[in-house]
Amino acid sequence: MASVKLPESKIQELKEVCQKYDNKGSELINVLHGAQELFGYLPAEVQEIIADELNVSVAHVYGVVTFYSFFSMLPKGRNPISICMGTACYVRGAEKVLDEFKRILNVKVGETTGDGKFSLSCLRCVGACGLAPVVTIGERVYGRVSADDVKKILSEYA
Amino acid sequence: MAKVKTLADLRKMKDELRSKISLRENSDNPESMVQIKVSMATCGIASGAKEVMNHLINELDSENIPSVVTQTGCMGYCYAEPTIEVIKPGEQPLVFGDVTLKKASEIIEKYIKGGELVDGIIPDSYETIE
Amino acid sequence: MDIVKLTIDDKPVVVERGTTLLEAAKSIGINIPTLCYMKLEDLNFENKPGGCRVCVVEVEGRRNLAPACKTECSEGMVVHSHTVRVINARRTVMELILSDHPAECLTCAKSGNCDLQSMAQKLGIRELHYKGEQSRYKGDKSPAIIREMDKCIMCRRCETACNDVQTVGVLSAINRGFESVVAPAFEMDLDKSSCTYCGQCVAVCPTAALTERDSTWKVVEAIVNPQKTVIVQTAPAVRAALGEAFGMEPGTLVTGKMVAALKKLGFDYVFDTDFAADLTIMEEGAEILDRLSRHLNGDKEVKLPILTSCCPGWVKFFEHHFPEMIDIPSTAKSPQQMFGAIAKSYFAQQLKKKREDLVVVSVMPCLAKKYECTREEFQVNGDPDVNLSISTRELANLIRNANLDFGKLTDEDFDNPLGESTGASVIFGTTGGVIEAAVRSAYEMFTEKKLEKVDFMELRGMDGIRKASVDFDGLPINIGIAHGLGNARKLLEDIKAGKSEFHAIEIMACPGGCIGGGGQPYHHGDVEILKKRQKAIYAEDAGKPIRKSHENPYIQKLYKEFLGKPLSDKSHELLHTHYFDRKSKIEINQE
Amino acid sequence: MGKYKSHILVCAGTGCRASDCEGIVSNLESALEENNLNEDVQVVRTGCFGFCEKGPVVKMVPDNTFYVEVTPDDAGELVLEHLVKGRKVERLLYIDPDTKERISDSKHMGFYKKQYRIALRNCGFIDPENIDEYIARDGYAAMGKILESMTPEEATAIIKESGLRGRGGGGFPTGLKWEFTRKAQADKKYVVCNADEGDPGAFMDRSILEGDPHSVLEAMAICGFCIGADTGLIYIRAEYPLAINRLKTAINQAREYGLIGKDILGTGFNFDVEIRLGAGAFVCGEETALIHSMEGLRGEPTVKPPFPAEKGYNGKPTNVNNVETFANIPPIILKGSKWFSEIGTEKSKGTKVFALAGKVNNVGLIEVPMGITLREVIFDIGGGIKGGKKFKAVQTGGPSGGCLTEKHLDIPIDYENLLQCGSMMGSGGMIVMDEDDCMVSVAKFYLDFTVEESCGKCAPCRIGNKRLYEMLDKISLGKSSEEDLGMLRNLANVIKDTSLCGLGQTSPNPVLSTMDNFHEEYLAHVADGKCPAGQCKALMHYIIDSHLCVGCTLCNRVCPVDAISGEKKTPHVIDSSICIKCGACLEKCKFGAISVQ
Repeated sequence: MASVKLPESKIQELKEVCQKYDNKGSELINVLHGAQELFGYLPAEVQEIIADELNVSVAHVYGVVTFYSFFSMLPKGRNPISICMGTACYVRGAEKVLDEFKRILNVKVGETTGDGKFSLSCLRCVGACGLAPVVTIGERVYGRVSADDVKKILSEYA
Repeated sequence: MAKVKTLADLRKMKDELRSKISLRENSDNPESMVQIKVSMATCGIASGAKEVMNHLINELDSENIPSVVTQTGCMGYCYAEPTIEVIKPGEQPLVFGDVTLKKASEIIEKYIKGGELVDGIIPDSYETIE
Repeated sequence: MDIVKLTIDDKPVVVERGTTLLEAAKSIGINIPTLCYMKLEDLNFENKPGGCRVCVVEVEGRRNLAPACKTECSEGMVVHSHTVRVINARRTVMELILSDHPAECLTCAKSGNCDLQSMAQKLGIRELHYKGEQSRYKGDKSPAIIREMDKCIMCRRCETACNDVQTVGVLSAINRGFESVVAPAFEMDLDKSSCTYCGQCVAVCPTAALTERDSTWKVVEAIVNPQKTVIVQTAPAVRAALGEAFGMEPGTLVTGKMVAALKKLGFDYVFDTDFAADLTIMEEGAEILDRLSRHLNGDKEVKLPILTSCCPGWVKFFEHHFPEMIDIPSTAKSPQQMFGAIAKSYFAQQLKKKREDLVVVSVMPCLAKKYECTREEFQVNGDPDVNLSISTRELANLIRNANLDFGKLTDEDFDNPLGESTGASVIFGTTGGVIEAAVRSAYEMFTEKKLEKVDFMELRGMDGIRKASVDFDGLPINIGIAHGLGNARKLLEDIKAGKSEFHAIEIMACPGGCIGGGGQPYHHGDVEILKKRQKAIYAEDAGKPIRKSHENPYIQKLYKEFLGKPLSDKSHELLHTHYFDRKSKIEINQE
Repeated sequence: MGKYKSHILVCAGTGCRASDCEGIVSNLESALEENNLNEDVQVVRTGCFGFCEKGPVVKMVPDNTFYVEVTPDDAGELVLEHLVKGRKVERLLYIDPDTKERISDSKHMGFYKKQYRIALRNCGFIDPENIDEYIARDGYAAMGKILESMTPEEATAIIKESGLRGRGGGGFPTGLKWEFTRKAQADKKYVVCNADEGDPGAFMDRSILEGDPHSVLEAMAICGFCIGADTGLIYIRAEYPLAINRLKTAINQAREYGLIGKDILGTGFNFDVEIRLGAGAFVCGEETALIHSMEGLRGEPTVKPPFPAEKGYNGKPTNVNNVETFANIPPIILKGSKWFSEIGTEKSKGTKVFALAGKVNNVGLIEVPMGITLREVIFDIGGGIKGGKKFKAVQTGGPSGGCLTEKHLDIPIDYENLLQCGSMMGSGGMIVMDEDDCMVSVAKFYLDFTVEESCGKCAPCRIGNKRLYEMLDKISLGKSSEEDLGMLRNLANVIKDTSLCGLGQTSPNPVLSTMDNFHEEYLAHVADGKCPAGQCKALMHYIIDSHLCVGCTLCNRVCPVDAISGEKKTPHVIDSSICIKCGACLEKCKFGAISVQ
């Protein structure tokens, strides 16, 4: 059923992540964090290996992955864009900013652009409420963003 | 790093470390302690203000006198550098000129601890730089 | 005993500490409605997530309503089970659940058997005040089980069955909130998963979210096709449960009426899977004796214990989960497949027909049998040995469709030669039955003495794992029995760890064995129904003139005329099979 | 090495980091070096000062000058002017919005005047990555005190007597919780710190963990001693990388000092702390869900009882407190329960940290004594409403809380009062809204959040909140009737009454409180088809005043959907059936001819 072929060295690393947590099923969430760090996302094959290593069912792993919004089964874009949708950002116009990103990139929330350059996601409060509305792209934080700024921000990644 | 083995160790450690941040704690309510401002513009530094400041801080610390020593800009008494301004809690500020290390010790010993006036006060009306 | 006193609806009640409000109320005749809750005493099945909130009651001093199924009684509690507040809450919650459920009752497979429907009826829901978006999920049609998750109400019973009871682990709740539903990993189709098709999820599903793949119309089409000779075989457990579908008391044996109905439905030959069960005993018994004697002669290669192989759910389970042990189970096919193989060879010869002209239909208490007959190794040039397998429930529907008054049918007998069976084969329908039948024959074959007492009470019962030692004329034979795949897993782990002391183990995927199969009339959480079916099975056995498989005259005739002897080449060709490693493999990119 | 004569405290909280406080630090350090001051002046990265609105914040010690909105480019000037020449850099001082005066000392700023810092005592004061600074501030002294001279019973009694209540939302008495867990019999017990702060717009816990991680570790150890646990687990959001790193640093330092680990301070008491990452599920703030999440399961809550105090993590007795609750523990132990219980109101003792946000001038993190009024918080500390607009409502308690109005402004803030007003303390989010905010939309915003964060386990929360959201949406689209309002209320009440966990039991609060406090506004939506705040697009109509329109065609050209027509130099008209109410025409019209109705 595999559609993604994983490189063997990465699999070894993944197994080491599992071993770091004693291959305990109760450490699933920590392991998934480690795996996502390793692969950038959690493709089905990765989940199968984890299930096997931790001796839990794949369905269980998938159930956990789909429960938590931090975990993703889609590869992120090279420049992951996150728009804070915390209350402070919301009341200061985050939705308009989001709409503008959606319009320009022509993707929905949770999707990645066709060229793999950008992915768009929302998150709840990064805690920089003084700078609301806040957008992060990779490690960079943009504060007090307005819809008009979006084009300019994206052009930095041309 | 050594382990902290007992509560007594911890207390001792705290006392030693206290001075590292006492500056910050004291700065929160300087009115209750001795405040000294050292004029530290170019002329002051050239005439040894930096050493005087170090000396004041160390002396006051070893005497356990709660104090805040800050630097300030040129007070305008370039002829009498290094100059320092001393404010004891609830008292009027006094400015001392030509403060050497020896003078500094004397100010601490006599004025700050003993309340006696010491030579070298610059009596003119002046404005400190806020 | 630690007791607590409380009042429910002004009635005082004294219960043991730890009793839930639901149980306490029941003990004084107050039946608080429940929906997601299900408990099967003795079968290790308990589902009470406290999720549906239909069983809420008012507890004085509590800010909000309490779920009766999850709330333990405490001293001095004052409980009201049907105040206006409670009734309004129940009805509103019910309306909410219905607002996210397709209103297709008229055409729904579960209509009349649906817990959701009857609860709506009970609470008197006549209007939905809260309408809105309904959750939609992709459909999934496996050879045995249909998942129509739009109808899922998140009671989580299937999850409990699949994970806690069966330890198959195919299902899990996925997603979150309104999007949440129960599904296999990656929402893959069941036929891509390690599902065993045991059907226990279907057996407990309150709605039609999980149902069997219905083949009734294909059966009708075969019957009306003049080119085809349609043969039907009926599994032992069907006769002990079919009557329930027609309002009869659970445990009513309806063998004769069932045969009469099948004949009226137009099947050309009505045979009995029990015949094939006797055949299974001949082959499996011989295999047991073969391995046993080699073991006694010091053969280190021989694998013991031998495991029964007549349950297709169990077979698929070990293929997925214990592929390193696929050489331990008996190679004997299941009775359904033995029957198909014989029908399309021996019986076809007798009829002087080509196997392609025969349609073999099986009526099974089971959903895994639907899958089993699609397995490639059970086909000859694309023609399956068993063409169609329908469940007990589907047969009941066929009978209803044909407008037959089942209760009033006059009993009829199975046709011959494949309709004759012994008591030993009947008990295949319950946990412990296969091994008891095997012991009855193996004892006589091994000791060459006549077995006087054929009832092995020590092998019977409902305990999940049972152990017994049977004296084979001075040689103690250690027998293990497990029903429910979770229990099977425990015995397998022991074997894997080299800790097993058994010579032979019987395993049935379904709790209770075939009487509790995924294709049986719904038990709606009443475990007593299974016990009554079991009783009926043993009663049928006791009433049979012949109770040992090897004494079945038609079996003897079959060997004489066709097969030769057990484990002969012909037997191997027709009656034995092999297993596959189905553990999922991940492709690795070699660098 | 000589002693530092000055300290420069640079806020290194997440907010200020986002504005490049690291650049400020490195520029400061190089400027100091250039001026040969690097041995005299210490640059300290501290936790959050709270005044995020004006971040990044830099504070000069000992003269306590408070610089706001500092950029890395300002570093050279700060060093040269402030330190070398001793002159304050006026342009970086905070300007009092009322008096327009520049204020140099934070003590005199309205934002800080009414604050009282217990939980935040070290935030913005010490370097959170340096255990020595924490120890210098009496760090681990509270733990030392109880380990040396108290029994678990005595120490628990102090917490009980202090009147401290859970700061995570529910307000359950902390000492009582500890006592329950202490009395539970088991071979193993756990202390869990709930740092899964998920309220949108709340960042109290994050600031404490970033600014003063040791106080939480110390408090957990104290709790461990009191309840008989040797293991502490911190469940923290993965979205807080800085807090996680500072915690890890703190744990390592405390271990190296032997302040956590085996045989702490030679007393034979063992206690160690591990970090568990959350993964983005608001419901995991609920303690049973949190525990399941730590066990590697879906974060679905289970019915209580049994409480975690009896059966928690791995089935063992577990005491769960949130970050802020823990941060209060060491001062209570050191200063005594009486000191603490004298702060606050009769039933709510001590202080509360709030994340003040929304339409106020001073967005930030504040700590105020219980009993302070909302008016003081919003107008004195918050500096009033942004842009001189009119105050309309304040939302407390996040998705579990409600919207309070003008009439609640003078009620002293405590657990009971907020509950009585239809809101709740919650974890401390406080969002201020002005006349432009539509209360139906606000309720919808919170329900949207709840719908997304509901775990899906119980029907009323899974389906009911979805229906609540849909009904609110219908109202905002003008497709509802007054009759629907009654049904909305019934549904909200049933969800509260029947949901399995705290999330569902409180999720209707934003609806109920806005319905109670802004009934007229709801009526305007359903009866008159109007949104008084002008937020609900569907209820707005763009109209061109034919007397004012000169037919310049500008509006026609900007309209993205060609809804505007008209000949040149003749008045134009908007076809409202096509108009998508984007507002582009309104912005472009130079003649004020376009208006919204």
